[in-house]
Amino acid sequence: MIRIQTAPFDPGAELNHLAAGQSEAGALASFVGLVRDEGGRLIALTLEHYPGMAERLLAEIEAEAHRRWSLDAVTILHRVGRMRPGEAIVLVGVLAAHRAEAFAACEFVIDRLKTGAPFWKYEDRSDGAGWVETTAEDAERAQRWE
Amino acid sequence: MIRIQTAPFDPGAELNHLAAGQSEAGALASFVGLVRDEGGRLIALTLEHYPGMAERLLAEIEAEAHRRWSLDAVTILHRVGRMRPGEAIVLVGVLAAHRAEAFAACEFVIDRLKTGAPFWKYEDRSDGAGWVETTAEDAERAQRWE
Amino acid sequence: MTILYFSWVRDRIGLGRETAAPPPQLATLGQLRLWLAGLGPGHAAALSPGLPVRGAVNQELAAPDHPIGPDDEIAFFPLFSGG
Amino acid sequence: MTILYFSWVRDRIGLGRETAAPPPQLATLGQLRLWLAGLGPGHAAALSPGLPVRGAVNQELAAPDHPIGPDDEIAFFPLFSGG
Repeated sequence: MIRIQTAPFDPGAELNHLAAGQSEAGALASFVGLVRDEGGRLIALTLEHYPGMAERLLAEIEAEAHRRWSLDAVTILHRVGRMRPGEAIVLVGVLAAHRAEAFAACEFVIDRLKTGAPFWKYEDRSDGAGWVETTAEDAERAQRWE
Repeated sequence: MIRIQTAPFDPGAELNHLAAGQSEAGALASFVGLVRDEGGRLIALTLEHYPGMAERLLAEIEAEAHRRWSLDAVTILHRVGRMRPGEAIVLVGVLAAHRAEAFAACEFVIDRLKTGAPFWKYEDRSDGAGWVETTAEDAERAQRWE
Repeated sequence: MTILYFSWVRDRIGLGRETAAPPPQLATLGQLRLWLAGLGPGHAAALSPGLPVRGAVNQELAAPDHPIGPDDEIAFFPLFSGG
Repeated sequence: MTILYFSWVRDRIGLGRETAAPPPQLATLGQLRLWLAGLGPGHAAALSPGLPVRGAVNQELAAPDHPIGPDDEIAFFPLFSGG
């Protein structure tokens, strides 16, 4: 399940929903990305995306995860628009029979998503504002899966 | 936070609680272990533990995770007693500034917990009942961290 | 031809979307980018060679030698930084 | 001396807890296990040498040569299978 939305979402409720009704799955691995307050300097984070292309690239990442591992279900939820410290930006949940696949697929999806889907972060900080650059660490983590 | 309890727990609510109010943490990685129905053959799973020793060994695993990685908070929740397919057995949630630490620590805790804390699973199945043996895969995964 | 801009590419150009009628001899995404960069100072600040800008044709990431046509949806944007 | 049993060790013995007064010359966890295994068929089926049983002294995992005393809490159980 892929969803991009402006409204805040409830990560726990989304994960419970993912876990419900899949009685063969023993393992749910998940990642939630939260807005950090950067030592109190971050006022707001704005996520921009390319509508259409973003949904399609997330669906491709999800499909690739299903090709690489045996998974029962995957949820990718990405919020866009302006958000405050502590709010959830992104959620990746992977349900599988066993935890090795669930963890690997969850890391794969978030690593790919960070550098492989058309989203851009803009920080509004008390010490300035600007677009966030892709980090070297994110680029390296994405390359692990090539 | 370590908790062992007989009552069912709500994984999503526990993760939301972990994420709340830690404004420096950008990454929440989690694992939820669910009772598999084993193709409809599992009637119930019963988890037994050694009270006192179980809490202490979970606390040691949590402390070791904090020594190995820079983490904001860790939640380990283990249910004991009789449970049905689909219910949550265990939850590990790790909150950290960045996802590499959060994922590594989450995998570490669940791998250690599976073979390093005094819990035992008993399966009541339509095709028989018995105590569950430690799997070779669990033993191997735990050894990765030695 | 519809052209979309995102993130600081859009900020520098001052537009998120424009319709352009480039000369018909422009056959590739890279040629289009160069032509757009010449439209004015905002376009130059966003799209000049050397700036870390990627392009898409019909919502697929595309290399500079990717062919383009008048009915394509083209987009230019920086490296992604989502999640 | 309090002795606790868990999982199939308890099932085979038929008790989760017992108080034992082993002969004072029993000085280690391994010696205690052997002595307990001789108490009857259930104890033998649970604790005989070769069975995959581990022990703890005062809630710490302990090797067979670990010393024991009359005030210790001893436990025997199979390999863990939680999570």
